Amino acid sequence: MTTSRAGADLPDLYRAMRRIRMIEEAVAVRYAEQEMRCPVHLSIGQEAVAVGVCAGMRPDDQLVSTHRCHAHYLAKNGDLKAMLAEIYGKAAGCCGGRGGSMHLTDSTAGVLLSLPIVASSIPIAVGAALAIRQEGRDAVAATFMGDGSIEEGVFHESMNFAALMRLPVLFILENNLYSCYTGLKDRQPRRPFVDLARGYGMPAEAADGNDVEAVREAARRAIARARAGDGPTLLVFDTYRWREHCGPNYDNDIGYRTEAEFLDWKERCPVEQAHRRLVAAGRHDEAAEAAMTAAIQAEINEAFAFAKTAPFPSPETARSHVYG
Amino acid sequence: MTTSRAGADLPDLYRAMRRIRMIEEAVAVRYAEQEMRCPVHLSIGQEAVAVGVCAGMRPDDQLVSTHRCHAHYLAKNGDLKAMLAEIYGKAAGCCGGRGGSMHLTDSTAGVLLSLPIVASSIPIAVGAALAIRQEGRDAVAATFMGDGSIEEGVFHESMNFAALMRLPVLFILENNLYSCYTGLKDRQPRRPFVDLARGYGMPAEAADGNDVEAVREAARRAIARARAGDGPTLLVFDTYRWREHCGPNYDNDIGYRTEAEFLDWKERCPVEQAHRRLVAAGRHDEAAEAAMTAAIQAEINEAFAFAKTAPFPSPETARSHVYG
Amino acid sequence: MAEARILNVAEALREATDVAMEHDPRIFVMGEGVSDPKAIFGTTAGLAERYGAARVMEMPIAENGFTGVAIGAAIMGRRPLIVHQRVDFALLSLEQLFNNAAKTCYVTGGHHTVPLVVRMIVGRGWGQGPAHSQSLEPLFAMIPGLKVVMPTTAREAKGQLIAALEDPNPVIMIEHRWVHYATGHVPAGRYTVPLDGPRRVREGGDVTIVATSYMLLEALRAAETLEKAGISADVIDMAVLRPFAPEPIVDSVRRTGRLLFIDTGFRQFGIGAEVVATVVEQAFGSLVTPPVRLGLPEHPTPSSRALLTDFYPTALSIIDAAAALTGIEPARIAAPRAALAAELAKLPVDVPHPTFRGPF
Amino acid sequence: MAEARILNVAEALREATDVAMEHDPRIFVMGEGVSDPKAIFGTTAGLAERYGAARVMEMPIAENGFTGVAIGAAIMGRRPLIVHQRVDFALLSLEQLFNNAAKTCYVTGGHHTVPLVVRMIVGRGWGQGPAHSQSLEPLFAMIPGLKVVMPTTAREAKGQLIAALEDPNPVIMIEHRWVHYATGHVPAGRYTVPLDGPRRVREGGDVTIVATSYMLLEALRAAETLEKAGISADVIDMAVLRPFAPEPIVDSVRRTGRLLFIDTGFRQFGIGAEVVATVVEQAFGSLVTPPVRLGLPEHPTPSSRALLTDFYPTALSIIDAAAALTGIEPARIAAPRAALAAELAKLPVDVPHPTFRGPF
Ligand SMILES: Cc1ncc(C[n+]2csc(CCOP(=O)(O)OP(=O)(O)O)c2C)c(N)n1
Ligand SMILES: Cc1ncc(C[n+]2csc(CCOP(=O)(O)OP(=O)(O)O)c2C)c(N)n1
Ligand SMILES: [Mg+2]
Ligand SMILES: [Mg+2]
Repeated sequence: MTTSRAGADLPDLYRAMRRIRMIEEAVAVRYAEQEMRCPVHLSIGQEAVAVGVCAGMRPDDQLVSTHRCHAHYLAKNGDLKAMLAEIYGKAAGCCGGRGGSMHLTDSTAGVLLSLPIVASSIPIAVGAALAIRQEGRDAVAATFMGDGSIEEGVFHESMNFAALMRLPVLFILENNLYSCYTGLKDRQPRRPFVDLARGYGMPAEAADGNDVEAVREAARRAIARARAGDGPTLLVFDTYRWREHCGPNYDNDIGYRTEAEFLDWKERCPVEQAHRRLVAAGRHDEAAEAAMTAAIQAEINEAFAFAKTAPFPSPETARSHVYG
Repeated sequence: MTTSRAGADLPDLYRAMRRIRMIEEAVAVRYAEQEMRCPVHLSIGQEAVAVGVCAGMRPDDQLVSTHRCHAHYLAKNGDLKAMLAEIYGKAAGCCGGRGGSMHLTDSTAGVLLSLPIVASSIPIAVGAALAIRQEGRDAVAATFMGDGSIEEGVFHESMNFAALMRLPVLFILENNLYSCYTGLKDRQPRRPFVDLARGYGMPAEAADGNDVEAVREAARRAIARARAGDGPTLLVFDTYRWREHCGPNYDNDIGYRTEAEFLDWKERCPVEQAHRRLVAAGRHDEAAEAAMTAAIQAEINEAFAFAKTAPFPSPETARSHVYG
Repeated sequence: MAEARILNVAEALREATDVAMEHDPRIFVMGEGVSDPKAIFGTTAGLAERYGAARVMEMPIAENGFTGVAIGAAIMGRRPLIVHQRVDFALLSLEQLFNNAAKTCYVTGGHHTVPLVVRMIVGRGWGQGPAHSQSLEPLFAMIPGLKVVMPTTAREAKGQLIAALEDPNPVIMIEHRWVHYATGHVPAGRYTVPLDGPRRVREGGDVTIVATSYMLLEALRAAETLEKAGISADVIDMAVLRPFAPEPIVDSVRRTGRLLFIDTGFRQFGIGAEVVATVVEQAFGSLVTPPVRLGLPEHPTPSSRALLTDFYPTALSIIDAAAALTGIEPARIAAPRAALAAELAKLPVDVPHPTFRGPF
Repeated sequence: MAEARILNVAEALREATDVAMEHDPRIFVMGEGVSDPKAIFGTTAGLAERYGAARVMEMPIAENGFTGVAIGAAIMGRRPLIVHQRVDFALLSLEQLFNNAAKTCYVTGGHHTVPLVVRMIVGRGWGQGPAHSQSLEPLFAMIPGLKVVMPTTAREAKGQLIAALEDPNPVIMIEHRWVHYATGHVPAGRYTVPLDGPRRVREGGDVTIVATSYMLLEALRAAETLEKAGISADVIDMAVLRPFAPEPIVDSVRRTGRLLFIDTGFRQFGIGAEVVATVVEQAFGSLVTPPVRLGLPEHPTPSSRALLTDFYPTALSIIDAAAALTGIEPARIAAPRAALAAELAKLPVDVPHPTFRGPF
């Protein structure tokens, strides 16, 4: 089995992040057309966590995500057309229009499920890891978790279970400081997140969630442990959501966080950081950037054209597939 | 406000433990009469945790317990007659016969509730602490938790909440190594229990759960912190259940634990340890023991006589009090 | 008479909470987002500013845990009000609600009570999909010890919430998100609407139409059109599901001989099942035709609006069912029905109000 | 013909699991106590020894978490069987069951399935009280995407569990603890009883009696006594609550004109409500008298046996209801009823079997 991007070098990671950024921005712009009639939780600002983790994952590794799943799905090579068609409510969507943006799934890419109930996805990933163990394979399962989701009891139950059984799971805490409009200090006591793992005797590692290479390295170590049968790891990455919790807009004006905080994090943009690093190393230039973004833009335009013109599912089909 | 047994000296603690032991053994013996027709989860072997913790608690401090609540209820001065009458299903029971042995409650004594669903009681104690805070009192709330109950997600949610709000709660982990017939190693990874508190930045302390003075001292420190507004503590006490999980018998023969393990723990009997210590210190002798146990036995006999002759609730009352 | 104070249901619920909190310092609000800028669709707006963080408490995402905390505090004599943005999230807290909230008064023979109110909102529309739009009221309605209320109009919503906050028992208030937009006259200050059962909202003699929550608004629209065809409907707001007091419904059916029930949730195993079964038990002889139920079909709520065309009952499907029940000739209803259909066709199917711009 | 193999339901369930596990290596068992010496009332006895700890997995007390784990594994193609010692414990896992188990097949348009079986046991007796004796089947019956089965007899229990373990959908099996004691002939080896609806277990023409789970055993006892008074009952085992297939019941009522439903759980908002409402919709003209429901009254289960005298329906209350329904003179039923009452009076009310010595 070959790894999809295990050797993923910075140019690949940068391209993957830029692509996600451009897709998400296109969603944001076109949302105003009122044709994507479902909630969207954009990942803009958080691309490095998704891309860095997925760099070491293979298609047969399973990813389980949350309501904020776009970047995870795309980083794991989920099909773009199927994602956009899903958001547009079309039959060609990855759920045939049944799930909307919070249920992205792509079996070929190893995106097992995304689930909109906070933390509900965490034990699903542990179950995927159990299945992998039962099948005797060396694949891993990964669950992306917001800083809010670790407040749910099922996070704790899942950590305990995975540690007890030494299952091949990555618990990826993607800390963007907020649960909707509520900051961490109103929801959790102060302590290092990695200390959460101690209650389960589980290894943990924290890294800069806006530095895609740092993320990749931490994830690579965790993945190696998991594949070797050494059990789960908690990975902690701090990052920042640029736009509103749900929807296409900026919302720093509504008062739950400061513009200064936002600008501070924007300064540390994961995509621009990688870009600067590549340019500084002489591995990228304006021409390459132009060619790359043009190619991505063409892909995006084609995917939107596909999603917008694709047919809706027919109403009679609404009753099918309740049972398998 | 005076403290009930804050200055409780070893003779008091010993007497309290001996009394609980004798009551529980009387329940075990009389269970065969088939008149106590409800499940009983005896505390024999675990008396030191209950007595040591409650030594520092006042009547206005609130205790919330589990299915294994007899010792906690009695240590907190819950009414013996009302407890036995409840187990016999009588109208004079602390719940009028509605709850049985897993629902012991005594408002006067500050036994807020006991609840038979594992871990369900934990947030109730946190809520009691919140109420205390809102009322501006310096009382505390304590929740006794089996080693199984910390596997439930609601334990984690309660720890997070109490730590966040710095509420006056004692989380008392009474580790008797088993959840029913399943040992710890089949349910939790190996790590010190006190590490569970680190995920919440909460202080924790472990002490010998069969040494009533060690328990008292650890609890006293935690209670002082809570009363002073310094928030919750996790207390960890290892101890051992002598008899079967539910019911009056010994069950080392059924194969889930060894007779050797049992004998090892029996050797460290909390009641006998305290007894030996008192005798060694010249503070107790055979005569005193005889007088004490005779008095306790008289109390027990009277309570059983009361419970057995007390009237049953009348069937028509079964429909009352669904609403308050 | 005072000038009409027109509020929508969301504003009425906010006002109810404010009035009750001012009156009773034991009341406090707990929930995810209760003090954030969105303030649970505005229903808790301004309360944190007015009463402070100690009485309007932002919560971690831990529904089971903080429900237990609320119950513990309630048993101690405090009066918590929990708010969930969706019914779906309350699923995590059912053990606490069904066991500790619902049974503590009973188990302790009335010694303890649990004065807790839990508001939860039924989502609908804008593609929010299967796990954010469940109307699960039968779960709660079947549990003795709980009271369950579904407000519909602004005046009642305010009075019901104040009544709930003054009640010594756990009260589950299930609000349909689209009901939040319904406006009406709301008296100022404190008043209560008792939590004692269904109530008639429109009088008629030909057919009894009973509905829960948002479906009442559809039913009322249907009743107007039916009136134009000469069918007069007795319309009853189910209002309080538990304790279930069937008398107003049974009395109505004794007069009309016909019953149509519209559920906000599933038709099968829904609230309508109990209502029909009870009416049949108590007024069998009065029924001239079998009762009919409408409600959601037997599948989860898909996200795409294209799949929702026939999902929710509407004024039109209610009209059709009532027409069939009363046996009038289709010709008689055709014109007013067509007029309503034309009006409705102009509205998008997936938003509560023409001004809505999504997402929820 | 082979000699009758007489097993009780607990043994039949154990055998079903064994047969299915031997046949399909993807099946594994998860639960608190599945491999301990008590082995869930014997229903998993010997399986850990035979299949090892990797296929009979002891669980931490974390119902929500391990249910999610099971669902994740099931989506990946494994076949988990979860066992809860009480229905009450499953309350903690409803978010996983209602959202992820029930909806994943639908949401993914059939791409994923969730072949999961969850067994849960209804407690009764020996004073176990309000939180260990809930019969909450309507919670599950109302959720599309789940299948819900309540076994009653040994032969069917085995075949239903094997069918459940071979089904690609999540199946909730709700077992009444007292049903575990019921014995009957059980064929050896693999066979299935389809999960497709109610089934008639006794033929008669005067009244249709439908019951769930343990109440079917009471109903059968009642039917015998009724027979002695010349009333012949068509007795139907509700068996499968979802998908709800009312045809056998409706057909029966078309013949008898009378329906008596007995719920193991609450009467109000119980399974009987849907059955009565459906029968009224589909066979109104055949009903000669309003259907009657029996079930638990509107309060939690108290612990003391003294408070349980009138709590559970019994063969006697079923006889009385059937007699009233069919309008026979009390005198006609008096003698056989008295004989049965005398027999029952000898048995304790709080244990399933005279040999039972408590606690559960
Ligand atoms: C059980 C549950 N409670 C509440 C919600 C509503 N909700 C949706 S997203 C969200 C915040 C999640 O925060 P976090 O986990 O940090 O993820 P982020 O949105 O920051 O990516 C909440 C509370 C939900 N979906 N599920
Ligand atoms: C939620 C839930 N799951 C399962 C049970 C069944 N049960 C009752 S006691 C018990 C073991 C509890 O173990 P522990 O917490 O260590 O307490 P101990 O019995 O050892 O005192 C279990 C699993 C329950 N009552 N509640
Ligand atoms: Mg976040
Ligand atoms: Mg234990």
